[in-house]
Amino acid sequence: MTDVLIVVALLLVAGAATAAVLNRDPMRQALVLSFLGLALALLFTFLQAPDVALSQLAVGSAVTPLMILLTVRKVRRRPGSGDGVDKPAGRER
Amino acid sequence: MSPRVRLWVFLVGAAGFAALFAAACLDLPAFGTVPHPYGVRAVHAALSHHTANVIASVNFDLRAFDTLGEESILFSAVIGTVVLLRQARDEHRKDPEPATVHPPVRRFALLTLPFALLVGLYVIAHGQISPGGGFQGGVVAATALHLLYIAADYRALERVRPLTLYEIGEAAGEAAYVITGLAAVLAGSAFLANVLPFGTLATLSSGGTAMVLNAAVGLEVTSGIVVLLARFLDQAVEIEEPGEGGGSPRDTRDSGGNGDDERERA
Amino acid sequence: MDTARLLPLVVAVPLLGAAVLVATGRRLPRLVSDIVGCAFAAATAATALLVLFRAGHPGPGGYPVEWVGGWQRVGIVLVGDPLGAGLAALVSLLVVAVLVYSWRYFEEPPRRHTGSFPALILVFQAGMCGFALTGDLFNAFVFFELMGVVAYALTGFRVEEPKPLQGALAFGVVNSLGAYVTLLGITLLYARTGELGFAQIGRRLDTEGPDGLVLAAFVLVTTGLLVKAAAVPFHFWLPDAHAVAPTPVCMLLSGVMVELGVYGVARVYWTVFSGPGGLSHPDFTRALLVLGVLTALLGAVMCWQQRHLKRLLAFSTVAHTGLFLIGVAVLTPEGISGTALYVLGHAGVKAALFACAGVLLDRYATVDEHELFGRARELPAVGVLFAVGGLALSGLPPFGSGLGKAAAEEAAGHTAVWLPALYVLVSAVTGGAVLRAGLRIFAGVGRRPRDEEEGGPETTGEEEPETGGRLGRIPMPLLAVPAGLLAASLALGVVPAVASAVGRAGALFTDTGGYRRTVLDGHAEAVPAHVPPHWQLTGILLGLLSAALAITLATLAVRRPVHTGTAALLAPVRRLQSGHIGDYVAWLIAGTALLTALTVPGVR
Amino acid sequence: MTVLPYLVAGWIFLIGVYGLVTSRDLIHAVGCLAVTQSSTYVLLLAVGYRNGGTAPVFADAPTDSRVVDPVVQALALTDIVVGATVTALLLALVVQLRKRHGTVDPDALSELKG
Repeated sequence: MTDVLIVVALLLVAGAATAAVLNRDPMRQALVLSFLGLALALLFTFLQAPDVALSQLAVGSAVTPLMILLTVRKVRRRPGSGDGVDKPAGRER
Repeated sequence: MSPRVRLWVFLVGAAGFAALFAAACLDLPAFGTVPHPYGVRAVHAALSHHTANVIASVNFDLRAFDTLGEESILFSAVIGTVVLLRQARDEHRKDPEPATVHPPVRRFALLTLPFALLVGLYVIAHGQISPGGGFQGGVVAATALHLLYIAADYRALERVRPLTLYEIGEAAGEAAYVITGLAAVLAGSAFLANVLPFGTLATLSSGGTAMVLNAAVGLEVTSGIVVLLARFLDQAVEIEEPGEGGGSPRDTRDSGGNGDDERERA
Repeated sequence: MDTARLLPLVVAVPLLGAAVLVATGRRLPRLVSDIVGCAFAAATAATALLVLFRAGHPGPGGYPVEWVGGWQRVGIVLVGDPLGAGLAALVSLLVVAVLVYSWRYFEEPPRRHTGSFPALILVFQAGMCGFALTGDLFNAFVFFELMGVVAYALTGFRVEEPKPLQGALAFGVVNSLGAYVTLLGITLLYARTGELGFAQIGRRLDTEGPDGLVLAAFVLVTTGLLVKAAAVPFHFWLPDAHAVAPTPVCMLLSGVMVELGVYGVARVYWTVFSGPGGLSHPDFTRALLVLGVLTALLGAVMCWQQRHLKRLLAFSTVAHTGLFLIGVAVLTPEGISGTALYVLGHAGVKAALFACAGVLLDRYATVDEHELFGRARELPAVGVLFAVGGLALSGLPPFGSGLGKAAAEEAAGHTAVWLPALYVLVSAVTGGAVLRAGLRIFAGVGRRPRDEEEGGPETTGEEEPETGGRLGRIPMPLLAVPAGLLAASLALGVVPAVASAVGRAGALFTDTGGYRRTVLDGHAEAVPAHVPPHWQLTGILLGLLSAALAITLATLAVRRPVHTGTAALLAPVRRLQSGHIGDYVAWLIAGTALLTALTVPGVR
Repeated sequence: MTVLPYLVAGWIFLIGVYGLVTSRDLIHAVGCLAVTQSSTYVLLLAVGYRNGGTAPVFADAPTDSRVVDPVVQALALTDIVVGATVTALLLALVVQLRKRHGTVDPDALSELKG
C-alpha cells in the first residue's frame, strides 16, 4: 500500500516538475511551482519525513512562489512592458 | 550561440548525463534497502541525549556545525537581498494607495493571523520532540505576519513590522547560535558541544543545547524571512524607477532620511 | 587549551563579527564599522596562523583534528592538516588586506547599510575557511554554498550598474547548478557507503571494487568543484563575474575562491577516491590533464584578446587555474606542493594587480586599455607596481609565483615532457598581456590603438568609479596594500622555510592512508619522503625565459597593431563567451558528459 | 519500483536544466533552477528510505522501532533552506537587472561579451 502511494506521489512530482518548466509564463509557473511544493510535501510524508515535508510546504509552496509573484509584479508594473524590450533605466552613456 | 546550437549542446550533454546517472542508479541498492551505518549511529546518539526527534538532534547537536553554515547562508542571503534591493540613487518612493478589502476577506485573514502565528511558535517550541523546529516554525510565523497584507493593506503591515527590529533580530539569532557554540568552548568542551542537562526524553525542555540552538534558529528564520518578504514587497509596491509615473512621488534622496526611518519615527 | 579546539573558531569568529556588524551597522559611523570588521578578520587570521603553526609542529596525535561538538565519528570533523590550515591562513590574511584596501573604498556606502559590506566579507571569509578546513563532504557542500551566496551578493553589490547585475546572475545560476550536481554525487556516495566524512567514505569505498556508481559519484562531485574552479567548459561565469565585481571582491574571488575549487578537487580525490575502490590514478590524471590543458590554453588566448583590464585579469586567472589543475592531475606530492606554492604566490600577485586596476577605475572611471592610453603617466608608483605584478605573474624568479611555477612544471614534466613548455607559454602570454596593458596605460608606449579595427562584439572597460567621485590624490591604503601583497609574494619565493613547509604539506596531503588514520584513529603519521620546492637551474632559466617572452610579446604588441587575421581566427572562440545564461548552463551539462567520457576506463 | 525514485530524481534534474537552457525569461529560469534543486531532495530522501520504517521521531514510539534514516532528512532540510535563499537572491538580481537593462530576456542581455 505504501509503495503504491509512493509511486503515485513520485509520478505526481515528476509531472508537476515537467509542467513547471514547460509553463513559460512566470506567473503561471509560480502557481505550478506551488503545486510542485505540495506534491513534494506529499511524497516526503509517504517517505516518512514529516520534518522535510513541513519545510517543503512552508518554503516550496508558499515563500518561493510568493517571491516569484512579487518579482513578476515588480517587473511587469511599468506600463507597456509586458515582455518586450524597452529603454533601460540605466545611466546615460 | 543560436538557440538551435545551444539546444544541441544541451542534448549531447544531457544524453551523457542520463547515461551516467542511469548506470549509477542500476548499481544502487534497491529502493528501501540502502544500508545506513551513519543513520543508526545518529539514532543512538540522539537517544543518548534524550532528543526524541532524531532529525532535530542531527540538525542541532550531531551536525550542528552544518546548521551554523546553513543559518549563515540564510543570514548572508538576507543581507545580500537587503543590499541588492536597496533604493538606488536614482529611484524614489511613493506611498502605496490604500486598498479596499472585502469584509469577509478581512475577517478571515484577521481570524487566521493569530492562529497561524501561534502554530508557528508552537512548531518552533516543539522542535526537539515532534516534527518541525526553528526553521519550519519560523517560516510559518513570518508568512503569517504577511496575512495582514491581505487583511488590511500595506500600510497596516508596515506599522506592525518595524523592519529595523527584525534586521537586528536576525543578527541576534545568528549571534546567539555562535555564542552558544563558543560558550561550550569556554566551559572547556568542544565548539557547539551539548553541555546543558539533557532533560527527560520527549518533554519541552529536553535536548540540552539543541533546544537553545533551535530557538536561535527560530528567531533568525522568522526575522530573516520577514525582512526578505518585506524587501520584495517594498520593490513591488513602493519603490519607483526613474521616469516611472503615477502616485505621489516622495523623493527622499536629499532629505537625509528614507522610507524606513520615517516610518519608524511615525 | 588544545590547539585543535581552535579549528571551529576560525569559522565562528568572523560569523560573530558579521552578526555584530549587521546588528549595529546602521547606527555606526563608517570608520567604526571598518575597524570592527578589520578586528574580527585579524582575530580570525591570528587563530588560523596558530592552527597552521601547530600543524607544522604536530603533537603526539599528528596535525590538529577536531570533531565539532565532541561527536567522535558521528559528527563533523575539521582537519587542520598543513595544506588546509595554510589555505585558511591565506584566505584570512587576504581578507585583512582587502578590508584595509576598502578602507577608503565605496566613499559613499549604501545608506543605512554601512556595516553590510564588511559583514558580507566576513561571512565570505568564514565560508572559505570552513571549506578549507572541513573533513566532511556535506559540510563542504554547505560551505561551498555559503561562499557562493555571499559571492553572488557581493558581485552584484553596485546595483546602479547594469554589468555587475548580469555577471552576478550568471555567476549565481551556474554555481548553484554546480552545487546541486555535487549534492547529487554526495547522495550517491551516501547511498553506497552510508557515511559523509571524507575518511569514512574512503575507507568504505575501498572495501568494494569500483563500479558505475563510484564513477558517477566522482564525476558529479567533481563537476561542482570544477565549476567553482572555472575549468573549461565550466569557466564561462568567471570572466563575467570577476570583471564586474567591486575591486576588493575581485581580489578575493580571483585570489583564493577559484583556487579553493581546485583544492576541493584535489582534497576529495586524495581522501575519498584515490584508493582501490575509487577511480584509478591514470583515469584521474587523463581527465584532469585534458581539462587543465584546455583551460590554460583558452584562458591565455582570451586573456591576450581583452582590453577591459579586469576582464583581462579574470581570464589570466582562468589560465592559471588550468596550470593548477595540471599540477593536481600529475598526482605526486611534488605536483601538489609546487601548485600550492604557485597558488600562494599567485594570490598575492593577482590581488595586487586587481588593486592597481581599482586605482585606475576610481581615478579615470574606466579600465579600458585603449581609452586609458598614456593617461596614467601621472601615476608612476602604480605603474611600477603594475609592471612588477605583470613580471611576477609571468613567473620571474625569485617571486613565490616563480618558484611555484618552477616546482610545478618540474613535477608535471615527469608526466609529459611537453608540459613545462605549456607552463612557460601560458605564463608568458598572461604576463605579457598585463605588461602590454601596463606599457600602454602607464607609459603611453607605441601607437595609440584604434578602435575601428575591432570587429565583433566585445566588452569595453567603461565603468562608474566605485568611490563616490573620481579620486584626486590616491589614498595611502590603495598603494600600500598592493605593495605589501607583492612583497609577500616575493618573500614566499626567497624564504626557504616557506618552501620546506609547503613541501611537507604536499607530502601529508597526498598520504591517503595517513590522512584517514590521523582523522579516524588519532595516529600521528610520519611525513612521507618528499622533495620540497626549491630553486633549480632549469627552473630559474625557464622562469627568466617566460619573463623575457612576456616582455617581448608586450613590446611587439604595442609596436605593431593586432593582426586582423589572428583576431578573425579567434573570433569563434570569443563568441562562445556570449554572456547568455542558457549557453553557460548547456556547457555545464556538456562538461559533465565530457568528464564522464574522459574518466570511463578504456577511453583513450 | 527498485530504481524508480532514483530515476525520477534524474528526470527532474534534466527537465529543470532543459528549462534553464531554453528559457526566454529570467524569472522563469530562476523557477527552473528551483525545480532542478528539488531533484536533490527526492534523491536524498529516496536513499534514506527503509522498507517498513517509520519517521525517526520517538515522541511516542518505542525507542527500538525500525526508522528511516534521519541523517538524509537533516541534510534535505539544510538543502531546502539553501534553495530558498538562493532563489531570493537571484530574484533580487533579476529585479534590479530589469531596471538597468529594461528586459528579463536572456537573449537581449548584451553587456558582457567576448
